[in-house]
Amino acid sequence: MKSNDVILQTVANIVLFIILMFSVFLFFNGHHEPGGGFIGGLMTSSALVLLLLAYDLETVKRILPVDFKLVTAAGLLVAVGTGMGSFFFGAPFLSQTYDYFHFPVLGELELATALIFDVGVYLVVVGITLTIIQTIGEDR
Amino acid sequence: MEILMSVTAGILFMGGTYLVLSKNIIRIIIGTSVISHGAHILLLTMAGLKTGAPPLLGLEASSYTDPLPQALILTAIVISFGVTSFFLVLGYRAYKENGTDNTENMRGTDSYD
Amino acid sequence: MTFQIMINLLMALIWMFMNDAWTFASFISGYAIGVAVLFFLRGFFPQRFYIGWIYAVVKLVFIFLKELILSAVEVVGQILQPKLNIQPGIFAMDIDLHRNWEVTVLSCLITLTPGTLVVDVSPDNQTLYIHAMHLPDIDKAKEDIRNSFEKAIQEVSRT
Amino acid sequence: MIQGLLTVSAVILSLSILLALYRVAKGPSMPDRVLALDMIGINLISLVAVVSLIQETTAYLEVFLLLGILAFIGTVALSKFIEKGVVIERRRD
Amino acid sequence: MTNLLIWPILLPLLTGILLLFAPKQIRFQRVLSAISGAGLIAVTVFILLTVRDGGIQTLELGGWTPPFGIVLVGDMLASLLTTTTAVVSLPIVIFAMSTIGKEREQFYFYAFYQFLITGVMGAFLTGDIFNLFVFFEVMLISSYILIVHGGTKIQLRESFKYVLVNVISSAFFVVAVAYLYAVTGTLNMAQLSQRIGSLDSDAPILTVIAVLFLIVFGLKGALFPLYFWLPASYTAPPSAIAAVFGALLTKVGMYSIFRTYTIIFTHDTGFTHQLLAVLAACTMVIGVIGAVAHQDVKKILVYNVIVAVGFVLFGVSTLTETGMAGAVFYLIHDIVIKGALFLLLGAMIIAAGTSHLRNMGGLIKHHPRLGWMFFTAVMALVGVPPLSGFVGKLLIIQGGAQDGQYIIIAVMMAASLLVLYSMIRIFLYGFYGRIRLEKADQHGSTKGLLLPCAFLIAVSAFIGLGAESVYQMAATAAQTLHDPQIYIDAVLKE
Amino acid sequence: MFTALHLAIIAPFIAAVFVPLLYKKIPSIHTGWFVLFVPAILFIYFLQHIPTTSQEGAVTAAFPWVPSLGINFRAYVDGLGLLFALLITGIGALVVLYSIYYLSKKRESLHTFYTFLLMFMGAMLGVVLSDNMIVLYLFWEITSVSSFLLISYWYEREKSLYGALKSMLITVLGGFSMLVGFVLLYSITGTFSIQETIASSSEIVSHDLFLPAMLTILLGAFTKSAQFPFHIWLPDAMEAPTPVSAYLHSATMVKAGIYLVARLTPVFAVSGEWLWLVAGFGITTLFWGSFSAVRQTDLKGILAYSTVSQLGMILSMLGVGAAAFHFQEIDNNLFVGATTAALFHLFNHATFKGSLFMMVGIVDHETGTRDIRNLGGLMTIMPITFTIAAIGSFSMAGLPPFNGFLSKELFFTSMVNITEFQQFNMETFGILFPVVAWIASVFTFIYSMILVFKTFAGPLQKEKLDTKPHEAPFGMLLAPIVLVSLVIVIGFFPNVLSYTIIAPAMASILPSLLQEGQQFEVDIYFWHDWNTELFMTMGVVAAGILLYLGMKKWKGVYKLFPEKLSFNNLYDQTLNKGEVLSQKVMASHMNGFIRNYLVYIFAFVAAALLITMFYKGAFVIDTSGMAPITIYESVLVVVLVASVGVMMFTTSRLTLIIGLGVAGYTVALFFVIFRAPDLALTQLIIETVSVALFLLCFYHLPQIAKNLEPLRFKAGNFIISAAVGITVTLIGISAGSSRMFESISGFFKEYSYKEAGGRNMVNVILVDFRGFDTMLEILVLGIAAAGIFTMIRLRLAGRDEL
Amino acid sequence: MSADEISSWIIGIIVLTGSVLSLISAFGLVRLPDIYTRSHAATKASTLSVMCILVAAFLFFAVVEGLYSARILLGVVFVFITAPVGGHLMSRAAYHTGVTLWDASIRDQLKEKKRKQNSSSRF
Repeated sequence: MKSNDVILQTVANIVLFIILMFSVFLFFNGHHEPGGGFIGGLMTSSALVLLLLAYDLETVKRILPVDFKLVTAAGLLVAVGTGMGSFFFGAPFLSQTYDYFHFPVLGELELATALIFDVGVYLVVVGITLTIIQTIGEDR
Repeated sequence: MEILMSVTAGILFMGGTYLVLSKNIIRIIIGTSVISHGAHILLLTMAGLKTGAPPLLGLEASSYTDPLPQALILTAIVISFGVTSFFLVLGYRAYKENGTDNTENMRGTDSYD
Repeated sequence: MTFQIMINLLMALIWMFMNDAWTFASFISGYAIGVAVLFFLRGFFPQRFYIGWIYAVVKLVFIFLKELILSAVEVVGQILQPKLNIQPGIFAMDIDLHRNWEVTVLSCLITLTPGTLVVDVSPDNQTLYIHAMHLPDIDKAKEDIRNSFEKAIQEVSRT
Repeated sequence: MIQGLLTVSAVILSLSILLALYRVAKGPSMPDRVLALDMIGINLISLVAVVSLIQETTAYLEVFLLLGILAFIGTVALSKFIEKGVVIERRRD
Repeated sequence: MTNLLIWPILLPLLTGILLLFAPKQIRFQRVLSAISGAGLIAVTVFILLTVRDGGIQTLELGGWTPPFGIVLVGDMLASLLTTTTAVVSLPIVIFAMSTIGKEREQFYFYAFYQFLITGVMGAFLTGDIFNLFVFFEVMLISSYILIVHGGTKIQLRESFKYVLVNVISSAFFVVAVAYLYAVTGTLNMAQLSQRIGSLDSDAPILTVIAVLFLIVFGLKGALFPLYFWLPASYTAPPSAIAAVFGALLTKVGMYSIFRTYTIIFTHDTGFTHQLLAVLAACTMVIGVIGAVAHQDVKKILVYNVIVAVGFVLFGVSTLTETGMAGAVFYLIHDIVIKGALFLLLGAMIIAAGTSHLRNMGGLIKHHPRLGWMFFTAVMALVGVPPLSGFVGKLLIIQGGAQDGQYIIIAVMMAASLLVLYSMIRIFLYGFYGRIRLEKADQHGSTKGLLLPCAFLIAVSAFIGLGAESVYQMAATAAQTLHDPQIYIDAVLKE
Repeated sequence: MFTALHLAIIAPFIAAVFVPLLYKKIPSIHTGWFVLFVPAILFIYFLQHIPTTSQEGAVTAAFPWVPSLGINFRAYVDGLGLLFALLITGIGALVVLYSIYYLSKKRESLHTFYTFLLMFMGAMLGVVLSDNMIVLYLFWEITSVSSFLLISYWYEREKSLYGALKSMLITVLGGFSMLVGFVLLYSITGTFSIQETIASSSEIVSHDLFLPAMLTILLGAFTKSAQFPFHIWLPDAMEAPTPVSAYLHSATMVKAGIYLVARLTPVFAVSGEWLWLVAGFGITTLFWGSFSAVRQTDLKGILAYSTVSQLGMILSMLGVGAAAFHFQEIDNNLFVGATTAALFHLFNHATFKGSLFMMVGIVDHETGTRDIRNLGGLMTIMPITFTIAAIGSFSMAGLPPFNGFLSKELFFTSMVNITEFQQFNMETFGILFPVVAWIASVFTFIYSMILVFKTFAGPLQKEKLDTKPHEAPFGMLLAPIVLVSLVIVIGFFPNVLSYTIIAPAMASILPSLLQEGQQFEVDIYFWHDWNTELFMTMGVVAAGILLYLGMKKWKGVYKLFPEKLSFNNLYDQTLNKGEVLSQKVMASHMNGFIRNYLVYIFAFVAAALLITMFYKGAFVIDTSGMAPITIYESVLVVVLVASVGVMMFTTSRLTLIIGLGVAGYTVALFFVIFRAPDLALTQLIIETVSVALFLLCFYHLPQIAKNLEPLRFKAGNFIISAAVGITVTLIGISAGSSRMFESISGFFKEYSYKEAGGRNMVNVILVDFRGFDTMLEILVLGIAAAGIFTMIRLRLAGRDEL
Repeated sequence: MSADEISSWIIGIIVLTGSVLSLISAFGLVRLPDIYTRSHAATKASTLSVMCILVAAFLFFAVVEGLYSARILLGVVFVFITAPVGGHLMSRAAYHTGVTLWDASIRDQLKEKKRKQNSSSRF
């Protein structure tokens, strides 16, 4: 039976943004506070899962026309690529470095190559979660 | 506390094993999840419990808990998530294709002649 | 309304530029000045002044909180009664709200009110099916809903 | 002293989780269980909060919100499953 | 040069990732896989030579000194095995190109294959016990998928069991690591070796942990009472996949036992290694029993995989340098020859249209090259000199004799005889015997399938005839295993 | 150094490679003609070595193979080796010549035949000319393999395959055993070189491994040379083409065992066990072979058993000859004669048996049958063949003036002499040797007569023959004629051989008896007085003729040995029963039911660990340094346990998944309590996502069927799982109580921020210190996702997977 | 009594109140007769309880550590938004899958409506 999901959908719209912001926060916070690529990625996926729950596959695909398998692959490539970046400096694979940079407006910020690695992790996590869920969801 | 946690891990292993030994696909899959919970708890316990603050240097505590096992558990959790989800899908595909969720009917014949 | 907020933000930015101070504090002060300016010039805009809207929202939230506490107390009371003395049931209630968010907020409110819980919404968003903990004194609840909640929501959605 | 109060609270919260768990185990209907779960989720937030007060650490601040989010998603998923048998719909007609 | 050791892992990994991007471009998939396979051989051979000339190579990943970071250790054993893996993986992938089918190729087959190789390579190279677990998982998850790849009924049925057993064993792996960490407080193998070696007391709990590790790796390596999952799951997938499984997967388990039982758990060898020896003997016995019992060619071969596990682990259990060198040698040989045999059987099944011996016969008439290659491979498997199987077996026997394990030597020889019996039956009743199929009603063509097989057999012959150089390396490997201090010094650089 | 000698040994292999090529490129000429060159040239080559060896010298040349293991291809040509090498190449050449006429160019795939034959030839040369035991073993195995291939040459015949398998299994069994023996010897002496081993033979005797090494090596020799009870493969090997039988199964390969015994006599002969074993098995085989030969109806069968018997005879002589080692001088050393006899007969046997096989081949070829019941009266039709048969058979029977007579006499001499040996109980039981030898000789006489007279005398039974028999072509007769001429020539001039070949060979067998510059006295005389031996021979002839004539009356004796009790039957039954038994063993536990497998595995896990634990006394509890238990944690434990309990006993799948969720969340709470915020976060999300996944999949899965498992099943599961749980707990407690080292984690605390720039240590470990783990971990995830995608999308169901 | 002590007492009492509320609601969950009435208990009392405790936590960190954590407040808001939705979804699911009302219930207008639609459900 068709039921009216108006309440769910409305709330989901609001909550979605809270979750997404939270996930980005967790991601960037990861190096110093609990969080990081995994948790951030999983959180983002949860947000998208919520979207899927509140709406349906078609809608979500329309909103986000992304092949998540490619996201996964890209994430892997980013992670491995970060590792290989150290080749150019003659350092062992996966050597990370960090430094403090001064940015206008933003002020003193720490930038670490580990963050790029974490971006890879993030992408993979998002990619796989949604690949899995979409694939299963589409299976009839 | 370590002893209590060891017992808890043992109980998780027991429950997981019991589930895994049943004939039903779903119970088996869930059993493996329970077992991996047990393994994670055990790994945490083995590192020694409550020896300091959470491993965040920002807290500026005098002592911290051992961060290494936590990283290991994190890795293990994520891996077991991947494997479990794969296993789950495998389980249902096996059910669909073989038409049974009873492992006893999934023996497959082994002919010797 | 959005336009008003944008202008207000812009004014805060300008204030920061002028002060050459990129801090949260200067932003706040710039914003506050902007609010004041806008309040004086509110006649320029076709809609009502957005601070008023914010006030409505805040009021709604407070109603929310109040109802929540009351309802919790009531539920606790009912639970802790030695003998359950309730007569639950589901009743339908027509509403006068149309937009999705309005219906949602109302439903949430109702759910958090003493003794009521939205079970379903009709597909046309016109009727709420509400489960009541104690049906006999529901009329007062209905009145409450009509008078305070719907009104508060309409207040918010009024442009 | 506050430590004592907090510990008592933690115990109380744990007890309420146990009570909810009883409901989870007993049912009788699936929604009953899920409802109890939802409540466990909420109680978990409280419990984590109390624990972080006991430990006087800010390490778990993320956990509160996260638990809230997850409890919500979990509840939604479960209720959809119970109601429709499908968690994610393919296309809504 | 710093990063030399990462390449055997990185190359297949990168290839796999790139293959993920364009699953439908079969030509791209094939070409890239082949190039990467060839590159892998080059890299591993280079590492092998470097290790031979320059001693143990290490790579401290991320630049963190061991034991704090993860370290890759290319000692002789690891480099030998990586080289062999690379050498075997290329022909198998080429074999797969003409047998696996277009659909599978379009669904990431090559990518999964590359990831599997990544896992195997990493497991050989890593010097960190937890990293070993992670590599195991990489390898296992790829193997799960390869087993089920295609999703036929039997694949799904058997892979379910396979996955289940391995998931459980992975959980036990974590538990084992946990215990080990609790007792020793470290994960780095060299440091584990050092710490356990420095113990004055006999530390009974470590013995228990050692047994647990034996169980964990035994499950992966199909040791005696833990092999049940293997036969059915290795027969379920297509031949190319079965080949890579038969050639590599159990070997990783064996390798791990090798590693842990030589450089880590050396505190109570009287118990642990005797246990290993007994289990190895039982493994041989049960393997040949299975091989004799079956008439299905795949099953026969699969049980022979189990037998080989027994042989190698017996060599390890002797803890003599000779025995271990033999085990290393035999391990290498077995990787090559099992790969070859699985491929040959795959081609044979294609030619015969059945995998059951009762329905075969006289294949030699139209497939003489296939037949003789198979015969040669069987001879190599049995250990007929000068093919590759012989020297390893000889050394294992010698090691066993030095250790005084005469009964197990007898078991081993009996098992070898039955291996011969079981495999020669395939030759007699499949290739020889009444001709069932004339040229006209052949089921499939073996065109293009023989080249990879021939390559592997040539490798086997090379290992046998050039046994001196291989032995030298195996002996170096055994020396490192026999004296963990070499390993410790190389890794911890103290 | 790779020398001409090596080349000579390898030459057949090299030639073998080119045979298929020749066969393909030059189909008009019978491939055999090309092949013929190989043995012929080699024969001439080896003849050149006679001068060297007859001066007691030996030609050696070493070529390294695996020098670090002491495995070198050290070719060593001494008298013994040369004797065999000449046999191999000489008979080889004749056999190839014979085969050219025997095997049709049109019908047979000659390339495979000659490839195998050349392989065999090379291998055989390798066996007899290698000084290194391992290389010897190498060639030894190749002889087994090529024999297998030659027996199964007609691969469509069931019997060929049966015979091939049998010979392979038995000889390879022996080979393996021999290899073990070599290894044992090696562990005594530290060398694989036979000569070096011989040099250190005096130290070997007292070693513990001496006897095992001897036994295992003898097993190898006995199986190869078809000694009782391993002789059973030889009759079945007769399924091979006749040239093969003539070559491998009478003249050469079966003598590899003899060679080995002779070669190792200097090593082992000092021990009494050697004497008894070798002589005992030899004499038994002699009797049993000759006794069995009489009952055969197939000509080749007769020859097969006769070969068995003759091999036994040679072996017994070698065994007796070992007694010579107990006397330090050759003067008056009675037992040296036995060795002479052995070698002499070895050669003789090759000549007459080779010719007989070829004769049988001719008969078979021309009449289409080898069954003596169908044959007869060929004397007039095939006179040359008959002559060959007669000479060969009479020589075999030990009749003068053929060479067989001479060796038979020497044989009797040595058998009689052994009764005078005063050691190892020979004085008591030694009398058995001449007695058995005499009886066996009688049977030998009988079957020799059968061979000749049943085939060539009597009436011709045309109706039983498919073709009209006629004399064979000359080419086919050539080889046997050469052989029978040798039979006669050597019969008259035995000393042609004795000093050129036999004496040097004896020097190899009995080296310690010779002083510097000394030589063996190996004069063989036709006439040696009216002694015991001559009377024995006469007795043999008399008894033989009587028994041959009255055969019908006593043939019932054979019924006393029912087929069921034969070793043949034992072999068959072992294979069959073994197969059935192994199938039963497999079927008993490999039943495809995963639960059973898991029960075994878990039971083993629990048992192995618990037993180790208590056997080693590893259980310890040390509560010091442990965290105290607080009440809310206990409550959480209760929650966790409760959820596990619910999961264990519920039959609702949703309850199951909810239970899992509760357990997962509780675990997350533990992470909170035990100060692991990252873990808690991850565990929470993953648990939720997992639950969502489970729910997603449940759409596709049925409800759990109730009452599927009987109570007993459940109880069993419970016991096993409880055992596993207890094991995990106990080890956990012990491990937690025995922390022996400081954890390495101090480093991370110190350097996380300093070196890696992060304050969240766990995260820093994840992305930096152990970033590699993380990289792989996301790889696992990626693979899993791609796998799930593949599994759902790619369905080749219904396709027949091979 | 110092200000710190007083504030910590207050915080403690708020926490205790919250936990007691939660206990009561759990008790209600067990005691109340059907899913719908239980929903009342679950959604209301426990929402309040968690809000109490979170506010207490906010105060605690504000007082003790001087940390005004917006995340906690965000958590409060989040719970506040989602709790009623969860309750609603749950009871709806229950209703649509045919979980019956308590015997003592006196009216069911939705049922009348549903009968007209003549729907079917999976459970």
